[in-house]
Amino acid sequence: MELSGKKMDQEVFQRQREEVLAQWSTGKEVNFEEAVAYHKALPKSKVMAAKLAEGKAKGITYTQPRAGVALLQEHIELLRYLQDEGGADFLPTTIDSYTRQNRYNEAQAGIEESRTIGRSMLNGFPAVNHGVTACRRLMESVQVPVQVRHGTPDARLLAEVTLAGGFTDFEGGSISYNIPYSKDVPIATTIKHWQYVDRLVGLYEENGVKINREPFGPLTGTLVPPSISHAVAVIEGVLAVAQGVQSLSLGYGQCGNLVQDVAALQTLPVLAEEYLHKLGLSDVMITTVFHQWMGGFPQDEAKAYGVISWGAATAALGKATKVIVKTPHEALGIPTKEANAAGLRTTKQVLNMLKDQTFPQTEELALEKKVILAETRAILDKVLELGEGDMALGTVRAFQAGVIDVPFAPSRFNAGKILPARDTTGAVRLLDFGNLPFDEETKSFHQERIAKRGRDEGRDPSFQMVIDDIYAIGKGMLVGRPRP
Amino acid sequence: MELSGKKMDQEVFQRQREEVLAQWSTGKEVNFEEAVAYHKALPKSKVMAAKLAEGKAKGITYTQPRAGVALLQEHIELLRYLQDEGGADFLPTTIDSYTRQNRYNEAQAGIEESRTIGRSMLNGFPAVNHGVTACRRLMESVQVPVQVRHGTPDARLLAEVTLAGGFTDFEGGSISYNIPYSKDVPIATTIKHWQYVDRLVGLYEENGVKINREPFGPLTGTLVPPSISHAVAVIEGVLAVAQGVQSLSLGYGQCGNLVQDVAALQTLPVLAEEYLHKLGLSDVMITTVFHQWMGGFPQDEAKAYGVISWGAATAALGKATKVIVKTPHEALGIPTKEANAAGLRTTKQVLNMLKDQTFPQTEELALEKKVILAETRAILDKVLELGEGDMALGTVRAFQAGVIDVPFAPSRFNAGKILPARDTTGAVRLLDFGNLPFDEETKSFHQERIAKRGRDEGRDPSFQMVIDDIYAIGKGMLVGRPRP
Amino acid sequence: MEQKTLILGVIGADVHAVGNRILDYAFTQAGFKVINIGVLASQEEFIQAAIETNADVILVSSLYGHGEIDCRGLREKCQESGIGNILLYVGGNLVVGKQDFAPVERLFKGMGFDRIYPPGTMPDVPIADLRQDLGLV
Amino acid sequence: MEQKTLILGVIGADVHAVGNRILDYAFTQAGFKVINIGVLASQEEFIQAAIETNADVILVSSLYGHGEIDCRGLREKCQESGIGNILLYVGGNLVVGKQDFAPVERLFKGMGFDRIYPPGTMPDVPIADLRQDLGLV
Ligand code: B12
Ligand code: B12
Repeated sequence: MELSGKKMDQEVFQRQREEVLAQWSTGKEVNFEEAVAYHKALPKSKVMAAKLAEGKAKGITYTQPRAGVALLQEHIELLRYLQDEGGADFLPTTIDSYTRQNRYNEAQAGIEESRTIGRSMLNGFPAVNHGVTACRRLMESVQVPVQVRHGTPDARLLAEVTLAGGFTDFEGGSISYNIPYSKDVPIATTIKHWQYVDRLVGLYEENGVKINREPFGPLTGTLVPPSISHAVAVIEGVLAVAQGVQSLSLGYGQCGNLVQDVAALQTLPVLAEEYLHKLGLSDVMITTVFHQWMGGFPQDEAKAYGVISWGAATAALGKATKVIVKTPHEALGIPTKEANAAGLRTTKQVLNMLKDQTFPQTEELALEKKVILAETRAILDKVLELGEGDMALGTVRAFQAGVIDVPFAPSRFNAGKILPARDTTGAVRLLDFGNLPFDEETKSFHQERIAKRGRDEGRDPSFQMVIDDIYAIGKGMLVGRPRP
Repeated sequence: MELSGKKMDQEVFQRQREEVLAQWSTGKEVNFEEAVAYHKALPKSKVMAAKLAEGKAKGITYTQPRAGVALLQEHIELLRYLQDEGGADFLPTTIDSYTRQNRYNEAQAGIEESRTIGRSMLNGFPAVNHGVTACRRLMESVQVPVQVRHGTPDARLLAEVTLAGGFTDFEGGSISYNIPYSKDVPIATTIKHWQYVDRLVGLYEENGVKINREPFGPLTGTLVPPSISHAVAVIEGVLAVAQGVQSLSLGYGQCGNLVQDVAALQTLPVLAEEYLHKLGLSDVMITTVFHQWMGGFPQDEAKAYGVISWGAATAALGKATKVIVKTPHEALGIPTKEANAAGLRTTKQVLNMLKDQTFPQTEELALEKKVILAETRAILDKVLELGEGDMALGTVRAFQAGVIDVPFAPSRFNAGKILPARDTTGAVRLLDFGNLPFDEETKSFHQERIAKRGRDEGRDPSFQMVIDDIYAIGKGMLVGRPRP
Repeated sequence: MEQKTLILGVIGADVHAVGNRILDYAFTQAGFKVINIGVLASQEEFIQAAIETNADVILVSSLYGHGEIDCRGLREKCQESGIGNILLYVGGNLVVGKQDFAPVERLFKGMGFDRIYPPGTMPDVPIADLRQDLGLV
Repeated sequence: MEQKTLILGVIGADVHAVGNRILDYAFTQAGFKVINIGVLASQEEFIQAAIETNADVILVSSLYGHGEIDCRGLREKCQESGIGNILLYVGGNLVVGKQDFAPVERLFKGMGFDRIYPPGTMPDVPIADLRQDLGLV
């Protein structure tokens, strides 16, 4: 099959489908028509797209945790706890790392070992192994919409099982669940695999079932400049809508500087709409997702609460539709349900206190927005140019050329040439542009800002600055200043 | 002695001094010349005014907890813990409530009972009972400046003992430690008593010893509009400087709306300088103190961390010189040292992450500043008019007339006629102006803002709105919306 | 129905006035006659007010942590003053520090209080209890 | 002094790449020869790289929580491959959840690791240990 951003051929899809459903025994449980009926019978309060639409209209910022354990009963208890004690507006099901690599045998071993020793040996819920019926048991045990969150390059079977299982939202995308999550998977491969997922969602939509799709915004979570993650979000959005997706949540991971983060949240839907329109794609519902700081956290719980709260405040002032919540255990390990609910409640307190306050439109904000818009457009226009108008083709070529480049990504299909560093106000800028297609004006803006920091710190910008920035929040700072 | 804002006569002061020092046995330990020498031998790092000056110059926001227990050794351990594990930049010594009412016998009973049962039966450190030598043991056990924090209408003996004991900062004032802290004490009385304290500080200054003075900004801590607390802060500042105080920290308690709080922090020193100048008083060093939300807290610790963090963020964006930190135990009881240190670390994390970020000057901010300036000036000009140019006299008359009026204050010398309520963005406005000398423009500004909230909530503004606002933060909101 | 009289106040050297204002308002709204002696109230002031107004209940607030010391002996003083059977309620942040409520409740029960309320109690709780204890339901 | 060779990698299905990048940089700066096999590395890849380069130490990272499962049997495989005595270091967030470090350390000692590092270890710690264990001090 040749790569293109066009809608998948129905026959091709059906042929693949048989293979996909045969990858693990639970594939046999999937029956599309029956699944459509199941979804249609779900109360509106459990349908993600419906609740997101309501929130968007009312200007609400919803909360969602991350959570998943090996066994069904424990997973249900965990989610109910987060709903009841954490007040989570949306629930997740975080998938374990073996399932993410399609290693269902190892996931099975993890399930069995967890049963034997009585604690979860997996870092998430192995939904494929548990199968459709188990997923539905989960849906029926909670009151709010549930989303699949993972990091799976090839998530076709996972999507089949979980969507048939009643999940109404599916995270991920061909770039965002490849580049940060694998080493050896070509982008063309994940684009195809995710076109399958999006086409599946499109089929549900065509049958009157609303499924929300959410590209994973933060990528590697570590000093990713907004224009890079925005470019990826827009591409994945465009590719998804081409397959029939109707409801998109676009994500962005907090960088830490308020003005830059608010600017990022405000520009993200603008850019998505612009490129959807440009490519002649139909109108879809776009909402925004803000991730509290995704990089290294402080080990101390009190400090972690500070980081969490600052993320909540930024989400509220940036008017994100949803905020993904961290926990006071972040630096140390998968959180207990108590720690997870605590992170939610801290977040909610701040959101509530700020929900009626707005961040004023100022010159500084206008400048940040201008920069983000210009940079993202530069990348996206180059992608389209390289792809001769085709986003899928352009994406593969853009990664080859380093036109899109994600910092600290493990994938060998990512150029890995750019180096981000904070400026003196904590905004994430670029120290090395690699092959990003930025014009001279943009480049000198970054250079000046970083040079200013260098002067403030009395040192030349270098890789040491980047390392210091990686550690900074974990050590109680935002900007990684040299130790005095 | 007739009331006036002028510098106390030295003879009058000396006569009073004998009485004051005779109020409790430890008064005998006070020897002024020897105390001056003791202060001069203190390292600069333990002198509040010196460290504040440094912070002001560098734009640092320092942290300070509240803390005090009945027994010296336990109090030392507590403060060292807050210094070492909380990273407190300044330490406090919170005085117990018996001492605050000059009930030294009861304080003594509290000390003895605490010794017997092995836990503090007092809500603070009874410094008068412990005496000068004990205070110095404390100073010598810690590395940072220590301030006396209390709420004592007649703090003359407390000041004598603690300043001789090496404290370099003394909180309180004739209004701020009367109106919220007593029921039956006339303002003229506390003005005289605090003129004594300020004169004592002036004497230290004349002898080359720097003692910082800090009027207690937040008053009753509950929906106090900025112009009310600013007027009080300026009056107490003016009265203090007239007695020879050289270094003033002016405080303000967080209301919760970012723009209003930043405006309050930015206008406070402007107003103080303006009125000091107007009254021909010499230039002094003015720094600002921001109190994290002083009203009712949520019981849940996770939510309390959210409130604490939002206070920290506001302090940082408003560039306060110092922030007074709350703890996750606030709603329930005097915090353990661990909870207290946790509040400090949360605060510090947020301060550090925001220290290089600024809140932009916007139209909204300019408007809030204009309102605060106009209101505070209206009050202060009326005070001076009533006092025929004398701030002390004017203050007494202003309280009689309700020209200054503190909401929810227990004192019968406070009119208690005004009613504050939040507007729809959470800013504190006035529902009832009592006798505040505001012009029509100001009044209609408040009325419009509160009317807007009424419309948003579909109810007429009333005392129920005030009650809802009092409970709101404790229940996880800022604005006390009617339950749906 | 006959209006019941409540004595309301904040005991000892305690100046926390906000909750007192709200309780006054809420009890009045609920139909009780409220005699509010305010903050910084001594045991004697509570008792005297109760005798003077022939009150049905004394409601003591203590927020600042010294409640344990300040409330001791109140029941005995009531007995000495001839109102030994008056209902005594107490609430607020009764002891120093964040403590489990069960032992605190036991402590104050031991001192002769009829009802003891944990921190942050909303007015509807004591209002319901008053109605029950005073046979108004 | 002869340059010592280290095998660095992130074991199992783990993709956390940031710490790996920093360790690579720090060990190289400290004068070691670093063979970085990156993320998603199997036990076999670690051993093969060690044999091929005649390495002195294998440093295993595991961040994502499956370290316990992924690291089991590594020492035995080393023995089978004829490098049974190679130094084995392991660090990261080794188990699922926030746990006390002492039992985690015991667990991995039991699996045959020579040094075990808690979450958030800074590079200077293993660098000092390497110098000691390799007789470079
Ligand atoms: C950034 C991040 C991500 C990024 C990674 C991007 C990338 N490709 O690199 C993304 C978002 C993709 C991600 C994904 C996942 N993550 Co993650 N992630 C983090 C986070 C926030 C920071 C990691 C980091 O970069 N730190 C900065 C670097 C410099 O520090 P470091 O990695 O700790 O490494 C240092 C030391 O540990 C030490 N060290 C490490 N290894 C070794 C080895 C030796 C021998 C020595 C001496 C020292 C040493 O030296 C390094 C340099 O100082 C951590 C939590 C945290 N630390 O705050 C979670 C965390 C590691 N992730 C976690 C999890 C569970 C996941 C996921 C499964 C998703 C989920 N359930 O939410 C997936 C896993 C995907 C996979 N298959 O691996 C958990 C692990 C839980 C546990 N062990 O119980 C953590 C702890 C978060 C949490 N509390 O839940 N993650
Ligand atoms: C505002 C406040 C102040 C203001 C008070 C202004 C004023 N004059 O009213 C100021 C700043 C002056 C102040 C001073 C002090 N405070 Co104060 N204050 C508070 C705070 C933040 C809110 C209190 C409040 O107004 N709540 C709102 C009202 C509506 O609620 P409430 O008071 O709890 O009352 C409700 C219920 O408790 C209940 N209730 C109360 N009494 C009764 C009685 C009965 C019979 C019933 C049924 C119900 C009931 O009904 C009320 C209405 O719903 C609380 C902590 C908190 N709650 O968050 C600390 C707190 C009460 N203060 C405390 C302390 C220690 C002090 C000080 C000693 C200073 C210090 N060490 O920091 C001084 C004491 C001065 C003195 N002599 O009393 C402690 C008490 C500690 C303890 N018990 O272990 C608290 C808990 C804070 C803390 N964790 O340290 N305080």
